[in-house]
Amino acid sequence: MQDLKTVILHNREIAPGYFRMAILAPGYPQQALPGQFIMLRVQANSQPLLRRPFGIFKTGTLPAECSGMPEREFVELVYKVVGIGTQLMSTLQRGDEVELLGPLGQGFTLDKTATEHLLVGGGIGLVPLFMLAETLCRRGDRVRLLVGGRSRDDILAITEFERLGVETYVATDDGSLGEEGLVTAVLERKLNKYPQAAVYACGPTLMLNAVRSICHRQQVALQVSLEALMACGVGACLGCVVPGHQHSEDDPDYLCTCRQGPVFDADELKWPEGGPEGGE
Amino acid sequence: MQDLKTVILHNREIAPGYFRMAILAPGYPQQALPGQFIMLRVQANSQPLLRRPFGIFKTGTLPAECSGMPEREFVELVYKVVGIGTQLMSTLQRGDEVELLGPLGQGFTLDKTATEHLLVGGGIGLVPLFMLAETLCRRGDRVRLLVGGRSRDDILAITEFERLGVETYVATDDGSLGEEGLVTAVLERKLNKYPQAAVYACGPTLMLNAVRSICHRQQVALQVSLEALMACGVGACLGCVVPGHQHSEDDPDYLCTCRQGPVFDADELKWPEGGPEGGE
Amino acid sequence: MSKMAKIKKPSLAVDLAGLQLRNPVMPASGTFGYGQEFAPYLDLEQIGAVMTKGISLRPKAGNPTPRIAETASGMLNAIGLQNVGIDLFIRDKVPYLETLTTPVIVNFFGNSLDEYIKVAKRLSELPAVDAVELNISCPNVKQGGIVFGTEPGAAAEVVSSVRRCLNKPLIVKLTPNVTDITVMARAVEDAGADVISCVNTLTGMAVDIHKRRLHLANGTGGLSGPAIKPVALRMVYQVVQAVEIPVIGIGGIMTAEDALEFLLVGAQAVQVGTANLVNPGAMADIVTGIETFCRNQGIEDINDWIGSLDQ
Amino acid sequence: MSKMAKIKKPSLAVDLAGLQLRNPVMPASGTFGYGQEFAPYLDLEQIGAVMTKGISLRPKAGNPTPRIAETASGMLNAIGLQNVGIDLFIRDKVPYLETLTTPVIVNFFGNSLDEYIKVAKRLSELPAVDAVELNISCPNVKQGGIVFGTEPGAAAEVVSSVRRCLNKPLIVKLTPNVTDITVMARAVEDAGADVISCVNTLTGMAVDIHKRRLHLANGTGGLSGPAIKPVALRMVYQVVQAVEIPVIGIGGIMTAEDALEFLLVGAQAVQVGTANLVNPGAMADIVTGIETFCRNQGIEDINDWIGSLDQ
Ligand SMILES: Cc1cc2nc3c(=O)[nH]c(=O)nc-3n(C[C@H](O)[C@H](O)[C@H](O)COP(=O)(O)OP(=O)(O)OC[C@H]3O[C@@H](n4cnc5c(N)ncnc54)[C@H](O)[C@@H]3O)c2cc1C
Ligand SMILES: Cc1cc2nc3c(=O)[nH]c(=O)nc-3n(C[C@H](O)[C@H](O)[C@H](O)COP(=O)(O)OP(=O)(O)OC[C@H]3O[C@@H](n4cnc5c(N)ncnc54)[C@H](O)[C@@H]3O)c2cc1C
Ligand SMILES: Cc1cc2nc3c(=O)[nH]c(=O)nc-3n(C[C@H](O)[C@H](O)[C@H](O)COP(=O)(O)O)c2cc1C
Ligand SMILES: Cc1cc2nc3c(=O)[nH]c(=O)nc-3n(C[C@H](O)[C@H](O)[C@H](O)COP(=O)(O)O)c2cc1C
Ligand code: FES
Ligand code: FES
Repeated sequence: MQDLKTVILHNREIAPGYFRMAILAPGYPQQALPGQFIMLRVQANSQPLLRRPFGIFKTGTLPAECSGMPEREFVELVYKVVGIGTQLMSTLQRGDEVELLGPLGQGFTLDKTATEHLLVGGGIGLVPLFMLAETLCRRGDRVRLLVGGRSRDDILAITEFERLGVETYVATDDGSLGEEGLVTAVLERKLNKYPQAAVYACGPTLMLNAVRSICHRQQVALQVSLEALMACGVGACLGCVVPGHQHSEDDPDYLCTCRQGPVFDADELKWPEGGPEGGE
Repeated sequence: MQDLKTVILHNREIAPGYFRMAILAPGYPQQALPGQFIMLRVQANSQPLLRRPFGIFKTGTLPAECSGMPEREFVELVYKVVGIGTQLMSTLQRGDEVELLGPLGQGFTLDKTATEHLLVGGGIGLVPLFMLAETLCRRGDRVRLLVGGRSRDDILAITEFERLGVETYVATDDGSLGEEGLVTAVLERKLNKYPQAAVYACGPTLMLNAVRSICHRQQVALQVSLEALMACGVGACLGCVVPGHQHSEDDPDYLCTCRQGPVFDADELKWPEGGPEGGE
Repeated sequence: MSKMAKIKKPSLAVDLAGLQLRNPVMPASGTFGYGQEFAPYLDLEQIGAVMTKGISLRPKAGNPTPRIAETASGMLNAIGLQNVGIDLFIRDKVPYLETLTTPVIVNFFGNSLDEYIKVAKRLSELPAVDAVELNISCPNVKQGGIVFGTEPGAAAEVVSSVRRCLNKPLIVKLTPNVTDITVMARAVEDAGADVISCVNTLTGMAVDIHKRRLHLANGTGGLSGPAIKPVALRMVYQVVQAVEIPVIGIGGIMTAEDALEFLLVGAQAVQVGTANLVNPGAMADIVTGIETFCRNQGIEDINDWIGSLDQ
Repeated sequence: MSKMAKIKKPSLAVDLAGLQLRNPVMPASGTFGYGQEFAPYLDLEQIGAVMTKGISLRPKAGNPTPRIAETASGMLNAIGLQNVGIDLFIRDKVPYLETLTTPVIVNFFGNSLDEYIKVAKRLSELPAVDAVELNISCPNVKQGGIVFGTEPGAAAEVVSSVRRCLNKPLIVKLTPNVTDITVMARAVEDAGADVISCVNTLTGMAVDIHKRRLHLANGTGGLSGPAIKPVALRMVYQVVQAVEIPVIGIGGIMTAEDALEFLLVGAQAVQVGTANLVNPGAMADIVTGIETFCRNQGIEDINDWIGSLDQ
């Protein structure tokens, strides 16, 4: 966990509105765990004021011969332009300076018993699943990626998962890629086939809520990676809390998404009608 | 007078801390008068909030053959990096978007009687004098440029004046270019030689004050171009006022630097001990 | 929402205490000169109303310079209510304002109750003036209203005095520099205000560590711009709940989105201040932006949006 | 200024009502956890003091989410004073704080006079606690102090009650949401405060036009960050003139320059809030920056800078 003043190695649009950014990040390949995130500051002045949280997509090392420079460790992000911060990020270029705080938070716990793993990603929620897939594949487990999105442009980086040996299943709302419909329908089918699988999910609240219902019904282990509005990312501001499973008006039990999450066992959380509160 | 959303043609450092920026500006060559200025907005968000005023250094037209594109009219600025706005400007590149309000204000009045003209510039105060020199030279008058600065790095664009046929005299505080000392010493000598000359000055308050004393004593016509903190540049906020010659506590008489200036006849202004108030 | 609704040109007209505005966007006093200054940049027939800078009985020189300082996402001004005074205003500025079909609102202030009343009477006589805005809140000048604007009793007195001698809609502009703005709002409503506009600037200060002195010659100044929007929104929301009369929202409005936020919490119209200084065409962009938003959202009439916050 | 002066290491030590601080930079409550959270980013032995988040008698869950919203050069928070309560604080947090040589200040609040007193008594017993900061100003929770903080009589009562049962320096933290902060400052000084810290957050609001609702679940929140610096500077300046006791400046301090501005207008020390959230190492940068400034300006002792505004 460190705060680096560092530079961008590359930053390019990979699909309309989606970018991929690599940042020089010594130490990340050794330190970063699947499911962890970073807080990025892209401007020196006060507008926008706060850093923005992003999941770690992957880490790696550029070999020396690639660039005529010494070996360089990097962290890679995949992000969607949604507001002022990400808009500003999309204008940055190789060599531009950024401040990188991380790796932060608790990542995925590798399920010790299951050998079948279903990774469920909705849109940009696919980001933290890549390192998880890498790690699971490395220990020889079977990994399936179930990914949903509005249309083909929202389905990212599939081939990279496939290169790991992950079987991928795609569902889009408009049927422009994979099957037409919700990724949760795919999940139900797969769980019927692999009832002992462990499930890991990241995506919009509505999707997580549906995934949780399915897993609860089927009594399979589920870990979810949540998003929340964050100011600090280090547990100081208490802005990012989410109600724990025992939470009630009278006996509140809040967990910090940034410090105790962003990945939680589904059972740690309160699951009201609309999904875990506070997850935006 | 227009508000253009336009682009930068080039922006480069011409001396340590000094930049020169050309901006695509249809209409400027026809409209801009010597001594006028523009208000530039370099960022879309609110930090920095206000536009920044800059004198028009020159205007011109890039011929079609230069670029394989149609003729392009431009305005050129020369600026010194002093704070957040100019710092941000220095990072901009060809093609970056800016908003350009202008040409604004009252420029120099070409003295009808004098045929000898002494242009006195202190540091970046040289900027509005170039178009004045151009115009005076074009009508065949004798133009001399007296320019002062801290050291050689603060003396800009001299050769361009010389190409117009302007005789230039340089004084630096440290003697690293031209003679050692103040430009006002040069002015005194020149005025002794050309007692009928008209004087035009732009520079720091202390310099203007000294120039004014000399001209007053010698009874020669003086126009000064002032700087002031400006919010709007169009006479709306009344932030940029400077006391007129009749100004007193009881009978205040304020002039707008942006609308009634930035160029004033010295006699229009109040000249207290420390120079015209409000000029920063 | 039907496709029809998306296609139709939405109606932006609002009623402000009987004053019909073609749209809810007008300038904030002191950032728009006397109107004419902006004619090169903006079609004055495109905005909801024209608002003049604050007028007083006698000409006023304002404060010494420096009068402005930039701050994070905001600016401080200590102009000190410089203006030409009511006589020169009538002679030099009103003739132009008479040529406009857009409603003209004149902002004014006094150094005493008597001055307020005298200016109000003069304004009553002018057919070109469609409404007046009473500034009881300027934080720059000691006699410029701070006393009236922070004390409910004094505010009520000046409002009722002016109300009695005025034959036009009376807008009263509140200062945010108070503990509880709803107390002030109710006081001026009870005293006869037809409309409340809020907020004026927050009192602030800037310091120059290199010169070891305060930036503004006046010491303090009024903070405006995006920095104050959260405070302004909160106060407008509170005032809307507290009174029956219409409220005009002011504070940090730079874009159509900002304006829509104030309307959503219940403002009947908005004033645009600092944005005019940054971008003299700002109000035209804001009007267009509101129209586009309404069209995209299927809002046929802006009055359906005003105060429609989901609570 | 001699060359000698430029070379010597300047002294940054300040005295705060008997408390010796190695430099005038400390965190603002609620932005620094209980201290330990920041140990990976910052040497806690490098700052002037450690300040905890606000502690109450019983654990407090705070508000529902969303609790934060970003605004122009600022942020709104409606955390709602979530904290572990005095018992768990003593059990879980104090042992770490005991290991520090840096003075420890505990911020606390109550829902009633009685609660304030009970917490103060418990804090009196803790040797690890070098001073306390009384929050009478949190704008988020109805019973969290807004009543005490905006009414001089109520403020004086809670301050004098706490003063009586406390054996350590008492810092009283003021809210900026008042008409005249000097009235509050004098009231708490007279009631026995040893130090005044100001300001807490300005009450604000953010609106989401796409969801047609307020951003924060709580409705309103506290505005902090660079946006409020001009208001904070003005109030600190006013309070410094109004009272004899030392004043701690708070509000929008992000850099050494910002801190130097507050010190210049007379603050004896500063608190850094939102900046810690943006940059967990912010205070270390600020301390270094102050030192560099002093060295470059030939200021041998920071006390020569404090309050040295050229007026
Ligand atoms: C642990 C974590 C990991 C994340 N990983 C990724 C990722 O890998 N790729 C990616 O594209 N995005 C990711 N996000 C979301 C990302 O942080 C937001 O999209 C980003 O902060 C928006 O910044 P902005 O300035 O562009 O938007 P803003 O202008 O701040 O807001 C635009 C919209 O985005 C919403 N938003 C703002 N901040 C957040 C936030 N922290 N979380 C959720 N919604 C927000 C706002 O409510 C608003 O509706 C992650 C968030 C968290 C908490
Ligand atoms: C009519 C006019 C013409 C000008 N022409 C030129 C020019 O051709 N080239 C050039 O380099 N500069 C010129 N200036 C000055 C230029 O506007 C300022 O240097 C610039 O606005 C500083 O912006 P900043 O954000 O970098 O500095 P800031 O961070 O805003 O301030 C840094 C320092 O500059 C001072 N400053 C800020 N704004 C102004 C201002 N408007 N006038 C004077 N001082 C200011 C501040 O007081 C502060 O000390 C001109 C100013 C005026 C009024
Ligand atoms: C330069 C300037 C001058 C102002 N003069 C006046 C004035 O004369 N009368 C008045 O009621 N308000 C005056 N104001 C306050 C504005 O009308 C408005 O209330 C305030 O700026 C907040 O809005 P904004 O954030 O959109 O600027 C002035 C504001 C500025 C920036
Ligand atoms: C997330 C957050 C939580 C806060 N919690 C407290 C608190 O518990 N007690 C308190 O007195 N002030 C609290 N504050 C106010 C700060 O201590 C400080 O007064 C304010 O943020 C202004 O300073 P800044 O602009 O440097 O942030 C909190 C501020 C923030 C941003
Ligand atoms: S983001 Fe600050 S505590 Fe989690
Ligand atoms: S800068 Fe606004 S009036 Fe001159």
